[in-house]
Amino acid sequence: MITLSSYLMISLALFLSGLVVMISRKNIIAILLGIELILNAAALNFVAYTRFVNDNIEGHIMSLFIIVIAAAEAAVGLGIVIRFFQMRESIHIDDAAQLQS
Amino acid sequence: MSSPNLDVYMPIVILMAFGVVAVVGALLFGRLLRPSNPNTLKESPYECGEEPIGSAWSNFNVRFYVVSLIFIIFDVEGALMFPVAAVFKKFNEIGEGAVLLGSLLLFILVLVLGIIYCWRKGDLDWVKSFKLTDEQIKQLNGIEES
Amino acid sequence: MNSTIVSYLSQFEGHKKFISILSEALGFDATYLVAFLVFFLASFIVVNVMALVGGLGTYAERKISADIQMRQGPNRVGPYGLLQFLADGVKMITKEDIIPRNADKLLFTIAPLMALVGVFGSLAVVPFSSGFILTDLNVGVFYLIGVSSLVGVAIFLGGYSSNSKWSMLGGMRGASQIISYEVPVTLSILAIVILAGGLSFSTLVEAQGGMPHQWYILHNPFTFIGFFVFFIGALAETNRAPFDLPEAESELVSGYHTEYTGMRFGFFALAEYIEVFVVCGVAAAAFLGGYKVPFDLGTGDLLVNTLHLPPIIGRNIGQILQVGSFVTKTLVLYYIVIWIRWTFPRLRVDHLMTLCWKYLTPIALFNLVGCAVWLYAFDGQSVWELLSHLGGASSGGH
Amino acid sequence: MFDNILFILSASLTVVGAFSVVLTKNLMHSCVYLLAALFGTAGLYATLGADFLAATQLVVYVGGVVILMLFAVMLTGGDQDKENKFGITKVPSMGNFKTFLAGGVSALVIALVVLRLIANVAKQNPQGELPEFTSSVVAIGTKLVTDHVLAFEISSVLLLGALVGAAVIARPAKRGE
Repeated sequence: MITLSSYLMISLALFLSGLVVMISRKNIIAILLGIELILNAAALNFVAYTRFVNDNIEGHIMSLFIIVIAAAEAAVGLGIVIRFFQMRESIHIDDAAQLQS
Repeated sequence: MSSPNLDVYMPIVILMAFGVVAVVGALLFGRLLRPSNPNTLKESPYECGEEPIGSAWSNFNVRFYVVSLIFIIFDVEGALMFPVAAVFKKFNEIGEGAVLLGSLLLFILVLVLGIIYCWRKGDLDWVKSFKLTDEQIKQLNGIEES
Repeated sequence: MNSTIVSYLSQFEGHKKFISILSEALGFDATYLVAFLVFFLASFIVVNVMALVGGLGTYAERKISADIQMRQGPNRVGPYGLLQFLADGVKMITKEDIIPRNADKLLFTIAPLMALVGVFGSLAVVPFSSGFILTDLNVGVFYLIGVSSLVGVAIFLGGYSSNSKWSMLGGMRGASQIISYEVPVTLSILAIVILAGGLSFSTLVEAQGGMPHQWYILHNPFTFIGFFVFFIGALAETNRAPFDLPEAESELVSGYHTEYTGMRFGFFALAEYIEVFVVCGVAAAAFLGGYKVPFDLGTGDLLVNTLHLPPIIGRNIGQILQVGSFVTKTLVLYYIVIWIRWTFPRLRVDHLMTLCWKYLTPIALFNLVGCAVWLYAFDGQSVWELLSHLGGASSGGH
Repeated sequence: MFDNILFILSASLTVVGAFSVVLTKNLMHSCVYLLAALFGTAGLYATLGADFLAATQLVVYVGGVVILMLFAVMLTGGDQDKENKFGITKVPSMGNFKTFLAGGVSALVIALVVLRLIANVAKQNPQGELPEFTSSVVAIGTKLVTDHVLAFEISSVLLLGALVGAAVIARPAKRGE
């Protein structure tokens, strides 16, 4: 039986995986992967609530904009990573402690 | 909660399963037929007979990234424009086409601004062209003469 | 809302009778089981026909190239060398399976799988006829764009995992080329979607007619240019010459599949040939009228009325005509693709990017705006309809 | 019947992919597992009747974001020499026992809290009759140009900002700089 809670559990699993990835990794790109997982968990929740609780399409629109923002975030974030690598030859999160190069 | 409308995804799942079965099946079936006597030389990466130096997983030029960056922005804009494009005809039939055309054109205009910026700044050039100074041209000519 | 091959079959009496008989025999409602069986059978047929098309594609490629270069081509195995692809298959399956020493074993294994899964997934929405379409998704075109981008990831991973410099270069080039050319392709399809008013393939095709002047390619000047933009972009997306830089044998040995042997290489090649068929099919469906047959023969009404056939036979004959029409258009495009390969020299990589970003993408954007304005200004009428309004009966000459 | 199968397939793909992203030590592999998780999420959207979102997920993530990630790994992951000029390893660790402990503990705490909430949700909302699936494309398109037209236009400005910003940041340094 598929209910709302089953979708929420999957969303929770996605969120927790993203959280653990973000906390435990020291690689900036891996941290961005974790952010993608967390954003997906949020979008999945919106769609699940749209289906099971109130049947209007607003949740889909919210998820659509979450996807848009996730893509923009990934583009800018990876741009910063690449720039940082060009300057410091490192993608270690602890090296990114200074605001100036 | 049987919902027959989900059946439309059944062929997709079946076809993807066929893809997996084809690859796995052919590799397993082939294991019975094909020879297997690997040696060091055979397993080395092909480099025209030379001994490979270093790993191939090295740094690449950043222009690959810039291309994929522009692509993903266009991709997302396409994803936003598809539903609007799908309802354009319906809106036009009820006489509200002007509003939709205006918002669509505004959307595309902003998109075009981005690509014009990248064009002017040279991000769309695969090989960056640059102008030589007179001194450099002289140096180049000197090299050719000597 | 979504029509599938099952919903087409379920309008016949025999299908209902079969379900009821099976339900009685098995003791439960067999609708699901029959739907699954029909889908399984249809998918099986499609996959096998596509594998045949892929195999015959290699044969056609060699034969046409031989024809263009005034050679014989394969002519030893079977009549006219027709069974050459079977010989190739047997050869590939008995070849030794070599994985390079420093390769990434996991990714090396799943890269061909990903390519084949992506291509097979895109087969589900190809509209062979109004009845024989495996599933007519509401988001058909968009789904096809998405699922076929798996091939780009597969090519990149194939290049990366081999840990060979040639493969790596080929993979990087392939991925950046595929994603670049996806932009003009998507924009060209978007223009058609604006005119047709829907994303499913049946909407796209039903908005056109059987005769050439009812096709979207001749609908207005923008779609005429849009077809060529789409076709060039599709050539590049499937890594066909003159855009076969990822596997340019004169500079990159064999590109992203340099280290692949035997069946693993075979799957990459099969995926490429099937993808060519799929993009040709999409071009035929979106621009060339798809499965539409002239004089509305496809619905079977004309046959039923003139020859007094029973409607069920007339409709099925119509379906066969529709499949014939679609396959003919697709194969003509397939021939043109091969013809182009053996006619044009390969592009240089910077020319490739210039062509995509500085020519095709602006043209496609212009087409998109043009189609939107055309739909608004002329209520979606084609050039011919406008001319017939203007010139009355004299438009027949155009 | 089939919706259960589709749900189980996509859910297992999603969960296995997400957990593999956590467990693997190889950055390239974790990108591929992320691809699996996102693919499964697309399947979950399909089971929820959000066909357009499922296709968008495929187009944007599978074709876009994952390729971008793979490219970024290739642009930064050179292991020709393991150490850079500052004496630190170029390819940093994918976490050690200490960081995984911290992550695991915080995940456990959050999981307990959220499970408590989900239990409430399951109690309070008894499953009613679900609405039929309808095509979401037309509805989304209509909403995008009527109620949410501002968000639609602003998102294009956001994407313009992202394009210009990322291009400026990532542009290769000029010669002599």
